[in-house]
Amino acid sequence: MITIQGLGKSFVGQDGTTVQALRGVDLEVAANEFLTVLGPSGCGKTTLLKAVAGLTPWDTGDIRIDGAPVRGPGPDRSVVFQNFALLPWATVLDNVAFGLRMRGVGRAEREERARSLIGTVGLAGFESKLPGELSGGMQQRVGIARALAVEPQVLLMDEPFGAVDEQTRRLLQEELLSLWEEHRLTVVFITHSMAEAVLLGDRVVLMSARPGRIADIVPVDLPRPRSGDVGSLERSGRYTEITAYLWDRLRDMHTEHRPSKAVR
Amino acid sequence: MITIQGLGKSFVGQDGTTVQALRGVDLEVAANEFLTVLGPSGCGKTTLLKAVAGLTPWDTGDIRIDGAPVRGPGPDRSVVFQNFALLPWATVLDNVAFGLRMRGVGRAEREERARSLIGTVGLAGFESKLPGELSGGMQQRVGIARALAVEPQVLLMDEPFGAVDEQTRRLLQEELLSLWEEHRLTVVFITHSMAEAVLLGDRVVLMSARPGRIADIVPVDLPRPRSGDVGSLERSGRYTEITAYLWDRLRDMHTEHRPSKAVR
Amino acid sequence: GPGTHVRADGKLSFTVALIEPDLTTVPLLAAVDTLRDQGHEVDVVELAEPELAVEGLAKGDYAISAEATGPALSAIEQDAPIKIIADVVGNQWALYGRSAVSSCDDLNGRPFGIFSEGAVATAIAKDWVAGECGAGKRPDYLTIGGSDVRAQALASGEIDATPLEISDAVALESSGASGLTKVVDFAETLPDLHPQTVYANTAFLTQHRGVAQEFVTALVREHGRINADPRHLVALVRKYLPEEDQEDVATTARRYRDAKLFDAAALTRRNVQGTIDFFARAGVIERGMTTRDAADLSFIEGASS
Amino acid sequence: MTAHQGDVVTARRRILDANWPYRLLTFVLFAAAWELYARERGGLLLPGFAETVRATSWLLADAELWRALYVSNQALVLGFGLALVVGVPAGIVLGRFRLLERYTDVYLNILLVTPMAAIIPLLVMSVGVGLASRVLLVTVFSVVMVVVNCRTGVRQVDPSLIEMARSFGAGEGRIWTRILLPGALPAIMTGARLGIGRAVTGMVIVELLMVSDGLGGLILRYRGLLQAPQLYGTVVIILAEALLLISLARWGERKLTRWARTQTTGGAR
Amino acid sequence: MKAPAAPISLAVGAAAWELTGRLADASFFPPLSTVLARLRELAADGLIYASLRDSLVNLALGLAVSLVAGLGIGMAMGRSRKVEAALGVYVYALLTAPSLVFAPVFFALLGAGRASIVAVVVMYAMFVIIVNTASAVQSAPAQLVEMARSYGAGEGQVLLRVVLPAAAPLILAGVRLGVGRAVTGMINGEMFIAVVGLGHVVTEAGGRFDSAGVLAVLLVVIAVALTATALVQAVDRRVTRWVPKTSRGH
Ligand SMILES: Nc1ncnc2c1ncn2[C@@H]1O[C@H](COP(=O)(O)OP(=O)(O)OP(=O)(O)O)[C@@H](O)[C@H]1O
Ligand SMILES: Nc1ncnc2c1ncn2[C@@H]1O[C@H](COP(=O)(O)OP(=O)(O)OP(=O)(O)O)[C@@H](O)[C@H]1O
Ligand SMILES: [Mg+2]
Ligand SMILES: [Mg+2]
Repeated sequence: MITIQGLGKSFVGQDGTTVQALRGVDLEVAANEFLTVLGPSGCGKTTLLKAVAGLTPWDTGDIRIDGAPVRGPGPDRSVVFQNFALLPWATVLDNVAFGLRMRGVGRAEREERARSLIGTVGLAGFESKLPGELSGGMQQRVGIARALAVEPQVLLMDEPFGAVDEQTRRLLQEELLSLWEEHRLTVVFITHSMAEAVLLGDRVVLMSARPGRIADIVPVDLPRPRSGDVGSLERSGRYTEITAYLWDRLRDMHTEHRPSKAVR
Repeated sequence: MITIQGLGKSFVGQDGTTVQALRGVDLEVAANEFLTVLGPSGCGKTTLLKAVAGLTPWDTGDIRIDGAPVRGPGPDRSVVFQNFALLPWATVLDNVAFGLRMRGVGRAEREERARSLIGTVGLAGFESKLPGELSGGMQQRVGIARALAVEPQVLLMDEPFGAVDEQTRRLLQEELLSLWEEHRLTVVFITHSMAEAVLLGDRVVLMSARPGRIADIVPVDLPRPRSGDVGSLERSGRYTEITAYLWDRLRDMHTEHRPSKAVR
Repeated sequence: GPGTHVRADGKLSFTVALIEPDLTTVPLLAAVDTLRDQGHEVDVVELAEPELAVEGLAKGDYAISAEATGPALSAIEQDAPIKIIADVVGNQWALYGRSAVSSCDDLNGRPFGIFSEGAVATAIAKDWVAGECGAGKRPDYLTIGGSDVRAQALASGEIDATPLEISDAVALESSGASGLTKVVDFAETLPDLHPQTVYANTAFLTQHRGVAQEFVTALVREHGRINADPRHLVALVRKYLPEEDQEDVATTARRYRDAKLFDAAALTRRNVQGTIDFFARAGVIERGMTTRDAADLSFIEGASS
Repeated sequence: MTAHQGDVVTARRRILDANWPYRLLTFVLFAAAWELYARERGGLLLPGFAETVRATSWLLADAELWRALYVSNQALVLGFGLALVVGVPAGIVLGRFRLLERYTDVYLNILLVTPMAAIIPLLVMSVGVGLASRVLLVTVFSVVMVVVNCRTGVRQVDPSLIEMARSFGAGEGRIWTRILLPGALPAIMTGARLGIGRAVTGMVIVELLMVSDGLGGLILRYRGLLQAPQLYGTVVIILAEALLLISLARWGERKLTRWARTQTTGGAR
Repeated sequence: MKAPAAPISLAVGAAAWELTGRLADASFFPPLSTVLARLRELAADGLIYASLRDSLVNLALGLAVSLVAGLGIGMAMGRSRKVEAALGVYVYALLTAPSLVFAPVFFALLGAGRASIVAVVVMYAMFVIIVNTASAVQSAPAQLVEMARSYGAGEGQVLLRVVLPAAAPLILAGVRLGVGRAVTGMINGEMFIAVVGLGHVVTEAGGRFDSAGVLAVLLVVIAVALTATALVQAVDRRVTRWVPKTSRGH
């Protein structure tokens, strides 16, 4: 279980101005929960995720995992980065095995585990390709396989499908859901897409900007498992209701940024 | 009216292999039509658009606008580029005025027109900012204003909202629709998003890959004007029907690229 | 010094530093070979600048060197353990000009090629201008490195006059440049000036007097042979500088002999002092240095006795 | 922790975060090592640090130094100006036309590796000993850096900007002035910065080897007179000039290419 | 396959040289055929081979020192702001300094032997390698470093597994420049301190107004430099195969 209390963090920019990226964030993520996070650009989603990953220090507050305070990266968590963060010079196999190598797993064992995960994400046969030779969706799956290879309890995903076209994205969502259902991980999943947040999450955290804080937490009471046919779920009444509610909330939050009405 | 007949084009890659980007494409776009184009990555959408813009030569076939063959860029067409293509060293004002400057419009006049269009896309007050100081959505609006400033009859848009988050994208869609309704342009609009293709277009052109050709053309008989409330339109039954049909068509086209079923 | 040591067989091992060997240096190489024939191990290094040789001498890395006298005097003035022991070649400088030039006044406001401040050719030329030119008349100095490059510049008409060494003058004549005259021969106007000398590390001189004496004696003997028959110089050049143009060498050798420039023993108390005074006048060193500070002429005496 | 202690801690932190303490530290170490070595083992050509500092300040008060600076910098300014005038268009042409670039690449490489000092005699023989050959040598030394960087800069210009300009009817001339030149400006400025360094080298070397005037002439003179402190005083002044020019170029670069910083995050730190 | 550009343009250049050389008929610009004839003569004397061997040893030693020191210092400067602050000014000063003026210092410190010439080679080659390595290391993608840290990588592992491979293309570009500069340094060291090796041959030829001789040796030097650069380029191609075509600029 992840417990975040009173988390605050500000950045001092190049020009000397201070940006309050997070203020007073309180959040609990239950074990095996699938939590999705939604919010306007620049509201602090990535900052929050990196704090939990132990990759960035924060100013105030406290993050604990199963009661133990977070002081840095740990073997219990792994991150899927928004921009893939694949090593462009390493093959798919070496990229997937990277985390294991850093943890000192021997060559034979790490290659075996990496191969099996490459199969799991449907990339068998691509082991010796370089990232530059893969399409965006395939690259993303390499990133996911790398994160899963170290068998984390907590999977932290930062807009993992942001760069993928809509058709491929749908396939990946279904795959992720079945992986999660099988392994019962705890997942924190950041997204820009409302539909995605609702389709995947047990709860949707809505964040608002400047300073970044939690505006709302919306439970999603759609039936599980959802991996079978996401398309038909999307046409259900309850889905439409939740989406409409979220849309209104977001539209309110957005109003101030809206262009002048001169257009119409 | 744009008439495309038997258009074919192939690229010779660095490694000497030939990629057939387009083959035998026939298409008519009526005056004042809003045509959207949907298709998997790499199917030749951009190639098609650039051919119409007169920016890329083709191998076979013929493109005419109101009967006159296309030989190069012309003042009747303007392009909104997928990646914005803003001059990073020029201010918003200079960027919007760029097309007018290239056409020899005097300083006073082009600045006046640029200012008025900056107002139209809701960027008043940002005239002297540099592109790097704007968010993605704002940059895209600069690109749109630049394309509109030269008062084209044909607006060619290449995934103009691809890089923008979903909330902002919705606002931009509504603006584009009202601009189009007001000025009665001919629009060719490429997108990855099925929802967007249906919400905006009079017809949706479905392309398939390798070689790129037109797989289907789907008329969208949703009521106009749609600029008022895109959100409620999305909940209509007809919308859901069309989307479901497109989804099935695309899923069929995608099946061969699908990862192995080992996942489940 | 650190560069010199006595081998087990009692013979010496040391280094001689030379600067870009040319015609004037081959007698030194012949003298070195004489020492080698006696069983000494002599290294010859070629350096790019006389200052480097002087530095090496002062540190004791090199035992003997030979080139421009100026840097040696500067070093001696700064208490470097160096003494002049013999002559390399007499004052071979002459001022050459276009045929219209016959006196200093003809050069008023005309381009006059010199080397950098502190170089002996510059000092000689300026000394001459100060003494010969009428009041208020002055050539327009143009600094150009290297006697050879100045010769080229003179031939191509970029300068009207410049001091040249004999070998460059010969090369210039043989290359067919016409309309040039020798304006003044500095060997005649400054007979006491010895711009190129042999100098040595004083520790070497005191600890290995015999070897140093052998060297000077051999050098004097080589010079004597050249004066007896210039073809000896031609033979030496063929041996040590095989790439040189043989025809020019023969002409140059004759000129050197005719001007009696090769005489390692030509140094005397008087002309060493004259050389010192010249450099003091030119501002290269302060006044007040004497022959005793700068030179050890006992080797020359030893060679002629 | 008291407020006072806090002040001390932040003060210490600020000192550790600043750059100057490290600069000062190496400078002191460098000067001390120099002085000690010169005292222990110095020769005629290796002055002590203190002596050199004294000689430098003496030189700065000497009219002759300023005359030499003036003479040398004539060649520098003209030669480097010529390098820009020739190098920037050449770089743009090479960046724009791949075919031309492929055929000239080997010559740029040759220009980059040729030991220029060896061809100075040939240069002087063909152009003479006047200002012209000094200017030409400065140009030859620096132009490669300008061409190579300008070429790289043009290649890095986003091709979609060229396409965009064409879509608005821009011809080749407008593409050069409105797209390629401004787009390549940051790289051109980097090339100019490296070029200035090479130009200073060329300026001094031609004077050292051939036209013994200006700063090179001073070096030759002090070397000939074995006045090591003045010799290295002159070298210090030349280095200072090079650093000054480079920081000037850097300043200009920052002014002219302010926009470039809105595009990147500026690397790892 | 594209037409091999370098040989074609070299042939064109050679023809142009021959032609202008014959037309100009100036002693300072002999036609290529004369230069090649001179080169054959020098080679027949055995002068070129002996000198070349000498020079190449100087070059190899100097390059080895430059590579080890340049990569080490460059990496330290790239990873640590403190090291960069401490050394930056000196590195930039020496990068732009006319290295020849330090010839007397090397001579005073190291004498006229091989060490001095190797030092000049290092002086010419090392700083450009340092500067490129430092900026290459600095521009290694922060996100990859962060990714490695998220898997528990320490500073050493980050350097070895992420920073170095990422910086390799730019580092190699610096090495390429450095190799070219090293050849220049080799010749200059041999011309302006101890007159040995190829520098000796050039100096002698220059003193004799033997333009053909100077150019003949220069041809050899350029050939050495181009070969060395081509070697680095070959390594570069192997090491940076992963760099996507688009960013290599074709
Ligand atoms: N390294 C940094 N230096 C300065 N400011 C930063 C830094 N990283 C983030 N910020 C600022 O902190 C705020 C939150 O950034 P963060 O990346 O967490 O946003 P986000 O919600 O992930 O946005 P997006 O949806 O665009 O990814 C932003 O205003 C951003 O400008
Ligand atoms: N300049 C080029 N050189 C070689 N091949 C090219 C070039 N431009 C495009 N192609 C190829 O032509 C095909 C069609 O490309 P195009 O850019 O038109 O696709 P697209 O439908 O716009 O894709 P996306 O949705 O990813 O933008 C692709 O297979 C691509 O690899
Ligand atoms: Mg983010
Ligand atoms: Mg496209």
